[in-house]
Amino acid sequence: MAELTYRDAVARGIAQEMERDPSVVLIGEDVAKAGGVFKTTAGLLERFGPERVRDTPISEEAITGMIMGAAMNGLRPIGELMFSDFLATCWDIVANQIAKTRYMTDGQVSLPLVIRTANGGGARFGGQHSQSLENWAMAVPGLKVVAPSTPADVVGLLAGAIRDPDPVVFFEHKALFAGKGEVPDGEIVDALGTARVLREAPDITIVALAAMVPKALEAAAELAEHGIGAEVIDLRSLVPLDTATLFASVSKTSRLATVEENPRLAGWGAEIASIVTEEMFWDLDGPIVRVTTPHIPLPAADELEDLAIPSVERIVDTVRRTMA
Amino acid sequence: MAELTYRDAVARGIAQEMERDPSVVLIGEDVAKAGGVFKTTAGLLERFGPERVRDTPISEEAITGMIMGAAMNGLRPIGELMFSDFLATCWDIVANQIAKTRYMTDGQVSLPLVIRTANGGGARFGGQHSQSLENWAMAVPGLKVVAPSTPADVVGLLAGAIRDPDPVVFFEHKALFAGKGEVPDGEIVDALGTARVLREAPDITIVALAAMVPKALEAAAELAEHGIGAEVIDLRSLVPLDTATLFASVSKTSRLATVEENPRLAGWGAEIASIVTEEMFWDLDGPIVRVTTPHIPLPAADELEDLAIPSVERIVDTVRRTMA
Amino acid sequence: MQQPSPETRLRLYADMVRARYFEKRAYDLFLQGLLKGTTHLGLGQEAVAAGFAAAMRSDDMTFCTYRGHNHTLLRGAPMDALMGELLGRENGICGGKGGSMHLTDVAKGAMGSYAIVGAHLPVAAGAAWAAQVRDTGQVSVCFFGDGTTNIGAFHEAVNMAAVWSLPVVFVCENNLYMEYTPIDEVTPVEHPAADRAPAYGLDGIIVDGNDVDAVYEVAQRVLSRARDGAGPSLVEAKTYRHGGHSRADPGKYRPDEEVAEWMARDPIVLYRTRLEEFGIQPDELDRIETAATAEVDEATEVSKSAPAPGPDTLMTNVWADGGSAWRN
Amino acid sequence: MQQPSPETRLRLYADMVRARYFEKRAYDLFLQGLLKGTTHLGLGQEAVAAGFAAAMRSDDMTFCTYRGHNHTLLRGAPMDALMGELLGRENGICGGKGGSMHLTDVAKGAMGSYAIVGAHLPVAAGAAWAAQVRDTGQVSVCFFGDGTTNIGAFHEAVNMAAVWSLPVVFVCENNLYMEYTPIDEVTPVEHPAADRAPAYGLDGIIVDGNDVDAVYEVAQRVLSRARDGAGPSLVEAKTYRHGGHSRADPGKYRPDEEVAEWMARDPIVLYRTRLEEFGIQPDELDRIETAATAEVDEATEVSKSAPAPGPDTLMTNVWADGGSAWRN
Ligand SMILES: Cc1ncc(C[n+]2csc(CCOP(=O)(O)OP(=O)(O)O)c2C)c(N)n1
Ligand SMILES: Cc1ncc(C[n+]2csc(CCOP(=O)(O)OP(=O)(O)O)c2C)c(N)n1
Ligand SMILES: [Mg+2]
Ligand SMILES: [Mg+2]
Repeated sequence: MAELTYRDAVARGIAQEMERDPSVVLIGEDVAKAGGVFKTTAGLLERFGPERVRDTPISEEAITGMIMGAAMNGLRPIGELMFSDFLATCWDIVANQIAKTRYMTDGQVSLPLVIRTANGGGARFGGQHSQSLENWAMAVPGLKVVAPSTPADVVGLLAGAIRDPDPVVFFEHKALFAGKGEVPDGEIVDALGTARVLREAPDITIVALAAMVPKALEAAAELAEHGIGAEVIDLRSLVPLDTATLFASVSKTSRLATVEENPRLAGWGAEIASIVTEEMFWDLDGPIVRVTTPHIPLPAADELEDLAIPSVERIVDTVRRTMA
Repeated sequence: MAELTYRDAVARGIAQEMERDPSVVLIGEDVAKAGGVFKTTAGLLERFGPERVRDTPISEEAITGMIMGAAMNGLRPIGELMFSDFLATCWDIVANQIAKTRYMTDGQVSLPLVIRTANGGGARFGGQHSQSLENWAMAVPGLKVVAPSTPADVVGLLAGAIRDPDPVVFFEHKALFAGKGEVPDGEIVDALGTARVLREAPDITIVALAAMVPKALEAAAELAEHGIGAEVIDLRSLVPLDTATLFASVSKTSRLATVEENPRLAGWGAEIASIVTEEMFWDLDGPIVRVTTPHIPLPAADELEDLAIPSVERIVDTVRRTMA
Repeated sequence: MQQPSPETRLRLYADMVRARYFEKRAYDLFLQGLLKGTTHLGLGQEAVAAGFAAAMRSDDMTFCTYRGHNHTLLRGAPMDALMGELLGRENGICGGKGGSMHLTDVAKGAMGSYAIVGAHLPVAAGAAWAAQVRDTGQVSVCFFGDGTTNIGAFHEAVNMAAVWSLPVVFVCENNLYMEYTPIDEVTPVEHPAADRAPAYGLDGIIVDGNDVDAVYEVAQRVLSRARDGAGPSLVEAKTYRHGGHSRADPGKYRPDEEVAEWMARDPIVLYRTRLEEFGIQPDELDRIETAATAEVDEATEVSKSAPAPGPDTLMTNVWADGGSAWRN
Repeated sequence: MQQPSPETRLRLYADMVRARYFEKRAYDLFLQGLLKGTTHLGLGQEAVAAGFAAAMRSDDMTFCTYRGHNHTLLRGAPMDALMGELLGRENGICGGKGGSMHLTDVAKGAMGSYAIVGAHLPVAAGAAWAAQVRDTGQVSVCFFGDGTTNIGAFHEAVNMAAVWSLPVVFVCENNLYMEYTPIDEVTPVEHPAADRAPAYGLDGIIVDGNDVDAVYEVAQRVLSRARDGAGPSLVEAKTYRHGGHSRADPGKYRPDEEVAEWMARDPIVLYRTRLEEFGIQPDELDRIETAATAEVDEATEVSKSAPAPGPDTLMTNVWADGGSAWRN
């Protein structure tokens, strides 16, 4: 058991899989010689060589298109998009090509690829480098969507994503990179589509993802002081979605709050709330509440950004209000 | 009062605004000499000349980027994207630039522009030319999202969109182009953010958009035969969203079904369901149900496509099941 | 490069004829309402597909567009399964899920027809990259139109292929039009592909796309170059479509003289004349045509009588497990 | 083209010095933790910004990148409001919503700094198109880096500008690196912008980006061309950044000799020498420097003592009505 940063866990996860499977390769801007702008791929070039770890031009359509083509021809490529905001610059390749190809060819083509990307706010980078875009990926049929909240999950879910025969968008959260956590020794592989109950309690279920998970846990601790027992679930992946764990929790608590960093409209919280409303309506003891970033672009100034992204305080307040 | 096709209503709406305001211009692939691949812009080149109606290369980033720049410098441009699927090829410009610029410049920049695009399925074009992508646009803060269901609404809402000082994505539905409807004479201008109650009834509210509106109306007629009174609301725009009309209806019916053509996960139906669950929970007499295209890419074969897109039958069945 | 052998000559002729007859039938079926949606024919452009297909190795990979029936067929995809796909039948090569714009036969190296302009160029480059990494000796060949040279993905893909020296051949079928707009109205250079080649450190290669021998010769050359590790090529083949852009478009935006001039250079007619000059007997060529008609008739019959795809197939093959479940 | 007048010479010098001192201060504030997030400095590249700004008309429009402090300042944006924006203060030019990568001052023709590579090229073309349609005589000038020439939007924008003969000038500041990767490792031509110009029917123009007179001369030429209706230009200015790509990056991936060589060609030092050769008195130049220091000190003080943006501003200016409501 070693303590690792979330950042280092990325390189560890990739290395574990590159070691095991020679068809795993990695490309992206500054991923090789520089070890990534977030240093998440440090050491991989040295360890696996320039044929398997390769710097690209600034060409996101080429990066994603090339990993698609490579996946069609025997590789299991990983493509890095430096910031998740840049998904927009290659959204056609991601949403219209990669996501749809297996279905449109009726199963002839497999695309075992992973798009890794730095997601989320809190770094004062302003509106074009801070977005949480997991809901974009969730809205596209044919993409799996993973977003780990701890270093151990980074390793396990990254391995799960790389081994998955389907395309996965893997969101690494910028605000978590520097955080540390215990990571078991040896090979770690996690199944996609398994949520984790991080805190058990009887009164309300809080579901969260990535950087919202530690906030949800903190909020739950505060809520306990107010006599509210909040169960916290880390979804870990949006597609596949572990509704079994979600339903089990809500059938116990009869209440649900979602905490998401993406902007409000048509976010993943809405999907979860709708599923529960449709399928567990009669189990609910009160409205489902969503804590989200408001439906605005993200501001750069620290005071404003902190106001925009869901805070522990906002989670606590929202839950207390709905339980009142 | 004249009878017009939905297709002709597009040209009529654009012409009405170009006549009134010399700063209104139109660009896109084959929009000028050919009058548009769907013939929605026929006659405009002849009437307004090559400086105001102009053919472009196949360069969606340039088309959307250019209308953004033009809007910053005194024009009110309309850009056509031939199919809404091509939003993905310029999503960075649309979602990261156009949507965010006013906020990020703290109001210095106004972008009075319209992106018109042919949306939706039913034409057997296959997965890359048939998508309903209104939920993509709804998920991006800073975009207004409009999708008319009748020729009269095409004219009125298009005028409303062109006059709007904010960027609007205007979804024209391919399956409606050939349909006809009465269009009042003279200038028509509709306010964005005004839903329309098309059918009043006491038992359940059905909200729909674009090509789903006629289906919802047909379903409501059938439901009446089964003794269920379904109120039908045409949302007409997703942003701004007319929650007042929605809430008034649900507070009467206490039941809600959404009918959307976009794929299931994180669609606009989820947003509406979540809003109502959160704010009207105690008014609801039962679960909110969503009728959607399943979370799959769209197939080309007619039998399969018809199965995928919500049908009158599926709406009727879903509503009957939830009312049972 | 070798001149085509007599056998290759007959194959080139047969391939062009098979493609021509197949697409003519597709057009008829469209007019009869049996082919739904849309269809983009390569009538008149067969020499490009035939010349390259004949020069390719069986494990080479073809990437093409919605106007890709010729390419997919001539790589060896079964005609009946292609026809079935056009008609949206169960026997379709993609089970009816793809449609006319999306023909794929991975087993034959036909790696897909892409309907969004430009997207398949980086994909083709990626397949070539895998060939390079895995050292398979395969070449990836990517066909697209003149209009495609103005979209960003073209630029990114050709640049990346050049920098990484990938075994990929980009083939621009310049048929003078992007849909209804003449390419020269939206492009500031005369040769939309060839004049851009130097921007990527490549030679501009232009070939008469209606002369199948010329295409075959260029194809051999650029394929060898790629296979030898000397990197990508960008080829511009000048050609013309006999009909409109898609569906029932009569192509009226094209000047009559231009159409007449190109119709007079029909690649099949030209090649038949040349083969006869080479001493091949007319009746041998007639037999090829008769066989092609029979093949098309058969494919049509099989497909017309095939059932629609079963409703259960709607929800299959979204994921590798064969299903479409996004939740447990 | 004229040689710069004596007044222009002094302006060019003052502009470079002001930009230099402003950015040095920004760097200090970053190290002190007062400038949050990130910042991309144009230290060493000031001659490009100064040369163009001096040649532009006040209603011309500048589009630049995250490395755009110099450009925005030299079009006339108030230094205190720029500093306030970097520090995320209420007095910021964008109220703290933009940050270091997003400086805009529309009143001065600084039409924004764009942080996603390539996106602003079509936007700049669009502003030029409006100038063409409205016949305003404005020119749109768009600055970007060498790395940007490999993204699709570059290709689409330059092509479109050429086809429509738009009054736009594309200026590539080739500082030899895209972040940490040398441009020549990811580009198959020597001059990433100039060697691509012929692909759009344009001349490849290369200028010494560390020689402000040379930049000013080229700027006058291409601006006139655009204003005369002769269409766009693509200029490649060779230059170098003194520091790393962003934040505290020490730029260690650059060979020492390369850094030394370029440091010896500091555009400000070079220009001071030239001006002294032209007979301008050193103390006149010293006074310019002193004034710049005072301006920077003042801007820093004003901004450091400005309050944070009020919490209510979080929800303003999403829409033209000043608010952010998406529902009634
Ligand atoms: C990104 C994108 N934009 C627009 C279209 C619509 N469209 C389909 S084919 C076509 C013309 C393509 O012209 P070209 O590349 O010359 O190929 P051709 O059809 O002539 O073979 C257009 C504009 C598309 N499919 N994708
Ligand atoms: C589409 C996109 N990809 C990647 C990035 C990350 N990024 C920011 S600056 C940069 C390098 C840009 O290099 P260049 O164009 O030479 O400009 P310079 O920074 O040298 O001024 C990169 C890769 C980005 N902002 N946008
Ligand atoms: Mg063409
Ligand atoms: Mg650079």
